[in-house]
Amino acid sequence: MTELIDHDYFAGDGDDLHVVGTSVTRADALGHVTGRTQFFEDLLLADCLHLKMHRSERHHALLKRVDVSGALEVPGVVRVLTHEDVPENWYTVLRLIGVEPNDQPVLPEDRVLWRGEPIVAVVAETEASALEGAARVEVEYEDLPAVLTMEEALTEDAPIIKPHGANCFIYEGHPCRRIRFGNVEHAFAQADHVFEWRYESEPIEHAPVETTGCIVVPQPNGRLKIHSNTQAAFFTLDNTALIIGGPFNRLQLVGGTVGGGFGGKVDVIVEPIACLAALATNRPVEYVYSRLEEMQVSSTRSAEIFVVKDGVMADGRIVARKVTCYMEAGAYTGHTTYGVTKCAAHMPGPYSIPNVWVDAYCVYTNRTPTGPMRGFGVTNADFALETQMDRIARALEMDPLELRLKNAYRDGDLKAHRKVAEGAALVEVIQRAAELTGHELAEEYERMSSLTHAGVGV
Amino acid sequence: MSVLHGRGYAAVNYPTGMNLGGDPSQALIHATTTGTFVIALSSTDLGQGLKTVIPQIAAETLGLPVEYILLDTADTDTGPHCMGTFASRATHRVGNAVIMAAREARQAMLEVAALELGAEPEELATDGSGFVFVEDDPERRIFIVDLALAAHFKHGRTLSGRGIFLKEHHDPVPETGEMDPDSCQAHACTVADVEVDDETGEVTVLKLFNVYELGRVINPALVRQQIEGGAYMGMAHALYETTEPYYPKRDHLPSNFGEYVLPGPAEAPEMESVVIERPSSTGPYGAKGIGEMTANSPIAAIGNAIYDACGVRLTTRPFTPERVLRGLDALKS
Amino acid sequence: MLETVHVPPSVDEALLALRDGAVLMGGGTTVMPQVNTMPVEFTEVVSLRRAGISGIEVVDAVATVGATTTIAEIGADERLAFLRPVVQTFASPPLRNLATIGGNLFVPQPGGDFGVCLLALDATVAVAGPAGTRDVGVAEVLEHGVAAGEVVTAVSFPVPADGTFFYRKAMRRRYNSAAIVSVAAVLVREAGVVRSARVVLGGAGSRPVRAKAAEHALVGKPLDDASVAAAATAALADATTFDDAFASAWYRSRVLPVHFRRALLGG
Amino acid sequence: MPSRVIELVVNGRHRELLVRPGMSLLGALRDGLGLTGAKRGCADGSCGACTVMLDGKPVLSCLVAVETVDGAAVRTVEGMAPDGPLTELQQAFVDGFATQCGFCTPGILMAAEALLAENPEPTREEVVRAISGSVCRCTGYTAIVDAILAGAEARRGVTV
Repeated sequence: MTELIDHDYFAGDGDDLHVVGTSVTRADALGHVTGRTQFFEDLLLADCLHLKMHRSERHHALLKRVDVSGALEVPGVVRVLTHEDVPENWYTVLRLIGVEPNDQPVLPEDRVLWRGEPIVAVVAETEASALEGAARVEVEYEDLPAVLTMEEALTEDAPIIKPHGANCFIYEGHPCRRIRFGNVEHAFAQADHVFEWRYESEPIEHAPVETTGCIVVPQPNGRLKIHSNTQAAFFTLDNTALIIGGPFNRLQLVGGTVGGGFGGKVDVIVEPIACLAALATNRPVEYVYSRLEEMQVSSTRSAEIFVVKDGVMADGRIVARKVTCYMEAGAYTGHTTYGVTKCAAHMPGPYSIPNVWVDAYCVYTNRTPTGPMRGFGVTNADFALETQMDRIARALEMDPLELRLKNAYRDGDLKAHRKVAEGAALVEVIQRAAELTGHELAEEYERMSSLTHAGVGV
Repeated sequence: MSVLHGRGYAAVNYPTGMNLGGDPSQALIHATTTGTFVIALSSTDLGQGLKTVIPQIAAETLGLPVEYILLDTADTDTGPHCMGTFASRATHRVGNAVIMAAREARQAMLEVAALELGAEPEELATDGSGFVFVEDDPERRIFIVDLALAAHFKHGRTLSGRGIFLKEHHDPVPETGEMDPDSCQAHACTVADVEVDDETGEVTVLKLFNVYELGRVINPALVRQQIEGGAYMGMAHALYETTEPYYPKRDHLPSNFGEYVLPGPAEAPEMESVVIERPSSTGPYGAKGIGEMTANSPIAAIGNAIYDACGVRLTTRPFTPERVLRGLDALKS
Repeated sequence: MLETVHVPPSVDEALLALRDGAVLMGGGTTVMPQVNTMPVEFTEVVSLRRAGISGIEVVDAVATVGATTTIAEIGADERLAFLRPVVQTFASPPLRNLATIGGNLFVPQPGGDFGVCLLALDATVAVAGPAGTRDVGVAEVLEHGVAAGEVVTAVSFPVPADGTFFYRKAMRRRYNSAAIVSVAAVLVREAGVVRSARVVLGGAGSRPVRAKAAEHALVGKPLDDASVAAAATAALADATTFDDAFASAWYRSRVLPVHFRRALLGG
Repeated sequence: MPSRVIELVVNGRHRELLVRPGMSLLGALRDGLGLTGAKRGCADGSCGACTVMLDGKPVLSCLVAVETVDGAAVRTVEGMAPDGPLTELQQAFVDGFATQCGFCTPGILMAAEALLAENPEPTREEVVRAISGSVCRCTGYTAIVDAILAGAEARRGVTV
């Protein structure tokens, strides 16, 4: 195991530290190897009820009739919940940071917008009864035209599936988040080469081994204690409180030991309805996703499309980068509008490019609502940008690392989002990677540093 | 049949903290009669290591061994607010909040020690051993347990502190996209060596070289876990993962870990990882966030390595054997 | 909803328990996922775990394997060492300690690895029912299953001579995955020339497929690049590949000849 | 729908528990006996987090109807270090930073324990094969395989 930290670069002042910088044994390792770490589902309650959902079988349809009588006849079924049981049925999780409108129902009222959308919650003594009950709910649909791709969603005559009248999120009157820096068209005209390529990425499931879930336990003092594997305790508590109504301090959320999150456990999707079920029955209620639900119902990383157009000089300097990107929100906004803005903020990648234009769309379709995943808004962007750099290097017959070093951003550079860069180190990680892999760099590139612009033919 | 070898590169940066800020975290800390400082949070550990890293930061600030720090987290009745664990923010935000709280607690600790040792707080020092001592006369010292008992029962002093870290939120300018998205940027360069079976399109990742710059490393072993665990996830993203194998058609959707094709233990590539430190101006002891970026650069590095090996340029992820083989067939025709 | 799990101590009692609508369970790898996660219609399950029909006998080079013998037990038996490549690419160790050879006959492709092998081995299936026992060719069971109320009690097959059994299962990862395509073959050669050939394909239909065209292309020729190439192409005619989460029909057909050759000639 | 009394010898202790029809061994261990070391990741045999030892063999306990193994001997992760000191294998996982979220750890330890019981000096490939039924989404497996090899070596070192 090679020594991890190379202290030759940026020799810091870390010598007088005692604990920071040392490989302290994981505080949770002992519990993990003895099987005694407490995950939310390891709370064993004798009289716990189980909640299962009856889910939509259609991509996009009106709900003509929802008949729960069959479910109520199943032995062990205690309660059934529909939208009528949800005090504040319409929400969007980022309303906590000012995003609107509240475009998502906890349980739908007149239509479903994606296959798998929860319609009726069935609460029963055992999982088997809840599953049976959920299967006995009868729903009569009237299909509506479904929009299943982003391209389709943005065409002129596409059916509009969102109440605000567009199949994309509106950013302060614009259909997309925008970056306008310099003049890309002018720069394209001056460039020796112009390359435009397209990249696509399909949805990815977080697939934590522990599925999303919670147990809500009514407390003697009338409050509700939510045992949850959420990644964000108060974010979940506040959103849940807004949905179920009543005083915020009625809720307590405990957890913090999560069997893998990767961004998939911050959707506040199981806690609200489980709280309502606990209030309705005055008994503990567990609502945990099956593996099938985690795979096809829980949020995924969004499908994304990038079109990257670069103006490049013969010597490899990139003078213009125009990026059009489409991130699929699926049926509801969720976190995607934030992810799109984060994607735009990331552009044009770790390079100083004087002219940058970005149009980043948050697109709605009749598909499983997407959510944040590790590298939210950036992972698929980096796939596009770093494949683009490889293609430029090939086209110019330039060394791929030297092309990146030539364009790498440095301290003091103005980024496209107008922030002055500081603490840059792209040059150094590339140089160190070249050293690690025996990759020869020309002398001028060896000497480059993030601290100065020496050696860059600006 | 031949196996083609290729190498690919990718270099990336990644922001620390929720985009555009507005994501505070708070920490409370107090000593008990056991001489141990308890940190109260509502932050979560998804396996990224918060429960280990945060006590290290508190121990460093207090000047105590980490064994004298306890972390009590994720109870919204007892732990102060935290925005949540995502956006590579926890070490940075919670770390800064804990430093602020620990500094206040340390000051109270030094003041009580000064009373016990008959000296001025400014004359006192710690060396991580658990003792507070007069810098010029180290024999005049008191151990943290005795100090805590004196504080509780003799001097009536609470050894506690409060901390919060907030990067103010600013909305982007709609017309230009001007915004202040991050507290600092981490960096990485990944080099991937792959093998392509030109008869089946199967790609094997032989080795991943992971070079990172993460500001100050708080715990090297945990940093390696995130770098190499993330690089593996990047390989999984690159070559295997899709919830819709026939996207955009919604057919044959995987329902479990059998059908959702993921690489297994046999697919773990050899890895060599190196970290360089350029301490950040905003992070706790210069730390930057790492959790979210480590799956990113491997994807393009692997895609570029496939091109280097067999000339097939893959622009749709995942790079399945079918896509590689269709590319090879197209090159041949 | 499930109401009763019978654990009969004998086949006869299992047959009695198998009345209206009871579902048979071998290792549980098919039934328990349904019981655990789905609303099930059946109300009774009959487990064969303790019905006394496991164990391996080899007499005069004919193996008889009890229906509830687990895949792991087969993998541990030296007398059936030729099946080890099949066992090692069959799911994972903790699952192999549960899955049974009898149960595997009913698993659709691209699962059912042992159905592919037993068809290549020209196995016979012993079936017990209310009207007594019968022996039937494995092809029949693979194609039509058994009648309601019947129980597979054993499978028997000639142990192939050294060097005559060939097996390859192409997967998306090296262990614990379903077949993209699989090839199982028993080829008897004399003086370097193939005298008889039984070749079966997995991932080439909802059930294991006898690759008769491929067999025909092999018989009478030495086992070399030329004959195997011809047989590989012929195998495509036998196959009806399909789309699923692991691979598309296009991809299965495209790589079938490659894995066919690698199964018979290595590489 | 009558429940039944089932007897199991779990981690060396004779236990009796009342089980509903079709209850899995995993459900019996967790809900019946409060042994929550074995985890439910999928309940369909695809994740390995519920692996325990049944009569000496590693099995996916979610796929075993507990009524069909009345009287069996079961070993769970809680039985590895019942009275405190960790086994070499567990210590190797701690020292080797082979855990992150910890949800897959119990199942992998059981699969590894089963391997070492039969093969005290496994090759890397044999370790990889032994845990090929367990999904880990955090670590990328290498630290886990290294820890199993280190645990095996330490155990051999002790007994030799």
